[in-house]
Amino acid sequence: MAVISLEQVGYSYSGKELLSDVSVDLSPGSFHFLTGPSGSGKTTLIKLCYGALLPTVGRVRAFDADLAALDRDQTALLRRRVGVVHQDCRFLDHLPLADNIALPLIVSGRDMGQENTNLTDLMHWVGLSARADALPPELSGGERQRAALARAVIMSPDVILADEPTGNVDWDMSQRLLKLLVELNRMGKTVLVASHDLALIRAAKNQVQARVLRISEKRLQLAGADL
Amino acid sequence: MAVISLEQVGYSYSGKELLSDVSVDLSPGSFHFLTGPSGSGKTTLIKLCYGALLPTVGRVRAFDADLAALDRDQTALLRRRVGVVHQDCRFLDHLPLADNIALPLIVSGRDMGQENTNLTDLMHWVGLSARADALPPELSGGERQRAALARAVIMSPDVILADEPTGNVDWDMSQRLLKLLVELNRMGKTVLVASHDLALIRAAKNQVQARVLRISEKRLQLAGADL
Amino acid sequence: MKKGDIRELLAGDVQADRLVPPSGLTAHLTIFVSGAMAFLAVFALALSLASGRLADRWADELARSATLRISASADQRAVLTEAALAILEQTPGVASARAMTPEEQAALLAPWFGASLPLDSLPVPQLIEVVADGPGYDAEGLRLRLSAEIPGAVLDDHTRWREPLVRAAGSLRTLGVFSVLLIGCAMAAMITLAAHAGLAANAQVIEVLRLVGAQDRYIANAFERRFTLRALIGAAGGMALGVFGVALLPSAGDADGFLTGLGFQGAGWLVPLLVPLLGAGVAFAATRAAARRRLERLQ
Amino acid sequence: MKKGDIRELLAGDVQADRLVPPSGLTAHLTIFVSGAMAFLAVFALALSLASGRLADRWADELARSATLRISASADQRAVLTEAALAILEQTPGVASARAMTPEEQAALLAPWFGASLPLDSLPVPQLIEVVADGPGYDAEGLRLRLSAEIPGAVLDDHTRWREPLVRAAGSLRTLGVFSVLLIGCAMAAMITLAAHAGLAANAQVIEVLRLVGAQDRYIANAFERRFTLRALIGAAGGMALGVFGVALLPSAGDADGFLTGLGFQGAGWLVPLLVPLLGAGVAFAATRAAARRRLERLQ
Ligand SMILES: Nc1ncnc2c1ncn2[C@@H]1O[C@H](COP(=O)(O)OP(=O)(O)OP(=O)(O)O)[C@@H](O)[C@H]1O
Ligand SMILES: Nc1ncnc2c1ncn2[C@@H]1O[C@H](COP(=O)(O)OP(=O)(O)OP(=O)(O)O)[C@@H](O)[C@H]1O
Ligand SMILES: [Mg+2]
Ligand SMILES: [Mg+2]
Repeated sequence: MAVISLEQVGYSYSGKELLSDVSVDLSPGSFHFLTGPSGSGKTTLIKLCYGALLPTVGRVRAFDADLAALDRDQTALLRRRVGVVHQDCRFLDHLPLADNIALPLIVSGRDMGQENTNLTDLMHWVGLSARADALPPELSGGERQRAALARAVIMSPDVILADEPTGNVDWDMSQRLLKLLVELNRMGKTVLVASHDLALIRAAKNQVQARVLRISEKRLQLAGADL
Repeated sequence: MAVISLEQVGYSYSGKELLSDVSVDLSPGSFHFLTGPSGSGKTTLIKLCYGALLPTVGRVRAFDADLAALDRDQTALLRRRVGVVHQDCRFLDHLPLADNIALPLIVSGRDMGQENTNLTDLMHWVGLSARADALPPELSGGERQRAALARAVIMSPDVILADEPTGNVDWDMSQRLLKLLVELNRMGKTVLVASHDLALIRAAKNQVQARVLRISEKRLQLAGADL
Repeated sequence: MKKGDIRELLAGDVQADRLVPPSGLTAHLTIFVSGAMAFLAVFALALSLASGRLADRWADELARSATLRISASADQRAVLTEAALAILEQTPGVASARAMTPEEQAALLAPWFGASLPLDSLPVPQLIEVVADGPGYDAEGLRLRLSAEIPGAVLDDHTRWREPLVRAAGSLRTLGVFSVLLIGCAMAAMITLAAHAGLAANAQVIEVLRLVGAQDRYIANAFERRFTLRALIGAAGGMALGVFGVALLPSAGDADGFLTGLGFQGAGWLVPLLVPLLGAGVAFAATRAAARRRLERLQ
Repeated sequence: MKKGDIRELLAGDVQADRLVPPSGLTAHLTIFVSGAMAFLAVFALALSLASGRLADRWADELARSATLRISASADQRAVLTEAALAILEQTPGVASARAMTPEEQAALLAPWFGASLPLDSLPVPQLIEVVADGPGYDAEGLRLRLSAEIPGAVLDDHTRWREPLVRAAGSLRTLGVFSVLLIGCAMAAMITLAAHAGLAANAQVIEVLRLVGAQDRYIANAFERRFTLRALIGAAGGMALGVFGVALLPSAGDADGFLTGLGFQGAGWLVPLLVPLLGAGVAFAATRAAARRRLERLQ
């Protein structure tokens, strides 16, 4: 059974068709890359996967539930099982970074005392230990992106959807972030990473068995051996 | 005479020193890359160059004027001669993309009729002709970045400071954007590009004589032959 | 508002409370708007209550007293007075009727003739004070009957000079009620708008919370608590200032009997307590509605 | 506000106008707040003007009339009356003094004795109506002089029963002025806060404009124009509604002479025009101050 599956999905923004007849299964423990030119619909596809957008055609299933059939509270609960790195990382600007990263724990009512070591380790891994008390507007572009990744994985979700998680960081850091994702994948998490960075994708293929999906002309294709 | 020059500049955010003893001259018509790990101060250095931040130590001169000595109106006028691509590209969310790109023309009171072909050409070059009427929140990450670059160069400024202008676009598009910058440099504009993308920098070195500056441990160094 | 809602609202949640930005201009706006409108509302209430009292008193004092004048020769006077009193006692709507003593009549006439007037030697008519009860009596019917049975009796119910005063008091009362309603509505509308503006300013907070898996109720509650509290604090402050201000107003003095002071009286001092409750209730409802509306825009 | 500012404000700039988001909640807030407060302000003004008129009239009618009563035998009466009139004419502060005709006196006494009173046959004192002018006369001094020269003369200046009415009218007037001030201040404060909230909501617009090289004046002007216009529109609408409402209020009728209607009178109808001007002025100043403050935070 696939964790997330798109069945003949189509999506149009106000009448303009962007995706058409997209079908893909993310099976448990799989690692996917999603690539395609700027504006081809990578972010849109990821939003379809966690119910931020509902398909105009076809059906999206997550954990065996039709996303279009979930009520609002069920959608909220679903999001606790799916960690998302948004391309335009947004934070609560009045809370320090550590609280922002722990946000999914807070809203799901988890006991912060127990999760504390987890949080510390994670912030150390993404290189933000020194910035724990900074407010989000005081962060550099790359720091924000790393914080977004940390927030996405803090709940140890079943699925991780990362939209351009390394667009603003240097090569060394991007390798470090990739390693985190690979590690999580080894622990059984399903991972989907949207990226236009072919070098990153090539590097990843050495570490993990990853499939590369490419959006081109509204369709989703499996990328060939060139990657 | 340098267009922009930093003389023994130091910068601290609320007491924490980030840059120290940085001296660099951007001579007219030169092309510089600025690189360094995430959080090293690239964005900060660029903000110092156009007066968004004033140095805590040392002096920044632009067009022979000490930035710290300019009054607010003079700073505003200076900004019309310096095109800046901000890392977190911000727009007026209620105006269509074309107006956002033309914004520097509007606020400087230029006649829009005359500049219209210029605008059309530029939007075509960055691949946004089809999105001219879209509002900024409806754009993809890469589209926003391209729009930011277009807005920075629409006034044909003497200096172009671009902070990670290609972080969210694919390789082909980044080559295209680079070509635009190289073209402008050939026309005599001074260009400084902050980027962590070493592949881009290597590609650029084939097209233009560029110096690569690297921030490491608060200092600015000229990068060696490895680039 | 169901009972569970209130409990939930009061229970609070320290964690959730931190998720809403602590302050900012729109927060001050909510507090200030609630405060200012509560302050005005207290004054309008005071005006309304005072004009109500005034109208009651004027209507009472003026409508209830009439004078019956019996002009007759000295020998007939006592008989006719008795007869008139008998008739008045039978008239429905007359609470009491009393012949004035010579001293009272002398006092009434003193401004005209001086205190030393030899009343006995004058053909002064006998005056009878008639006090009506609640609904009053039928003045025309009474006049007819009196003119038939008691020659020289004239009933003066002061209608002519009472009327404008009663009308004025009535319009004062209308004005008071009207201004309370007006200020109440303006208060509700402004608190609603301030709450909406506050939520609009926090659009990003709501979006982020929804994206990380917070449920609608959780998000809405955090804002409801915050905004209800702000409105309550603002309105309570404004109310307190208003009551203080009303207490400081010069009082026209009660003993004068004609105009009452503008303040509250007795249990009336408790009425302003309704103002912060109204403010908090409006803020709660407005925030809930606005939060739900905003949330529904997000998938 | 210098003259150049106003010209600049009115001149407008179609291009610059588009840079400020056309609407949104804070815009509605500004309009609504201005409107509601203008509406209340018009009522407060009406109340204030009416209570001012009322106080003037009461003070006038009551303070200016006094009665001099001369009790004397029929033969001395004419002489003493002449003497008293002569004294009164010399008294500073007395505008006029006039002996009442027998008919007038009979009318005054009619409620007591009926219309058919044979006044000539009675030892009715002569009454002299004394009308004071502006500052009034020295009642004590006058009394002393009269008692020395004219035996049996009693000056009744109605002080006792006039006082509570005058005090009440005074406190009504105080209340009116006070509520106008109160509502005016609340209006100014709320428009200020609404303008600040509106600018806070547009922080990103201001930042972007500054970054692309717009000068402070250009940015501030765009917002000033927009917010001043909003406040003007809102306040004008509220004012119009308020004037309409005041015109609809039941009038106590002027002929009664005792309480005046609540409406405006004559040129008074122009006073509400000040309200939108005040609102626009406050909005202009507040927006300018807030915009400058925000801009100064940006390098
Ligand atoms: N809300 C919206 N309304 C209308 N059009 C939209 C909206 N959001 C996105 N689009 C358009 O849909 C297209 C795909 O957007 P999307 O963000 O999915 O692209 P992407 O593949 O993620 O691009 P990038 O690599 O630049 O981030 C773009 O052309 C974008 O302008
Ligand atoms: N306003 C601020 N207050 C405090 N610290 C800040 C502020 N702005 C930036 N910093 C810190 O200064 C450091 C340098 O920031 P800067 O944005 O210049 O980095 P950068 O080199 O551009 O990084 P990146 O490649 O991630 O964009 C970062 O650690 C950042 O957190
Ligand atoms: Mg995208
Ligand atoms: Mg940066």
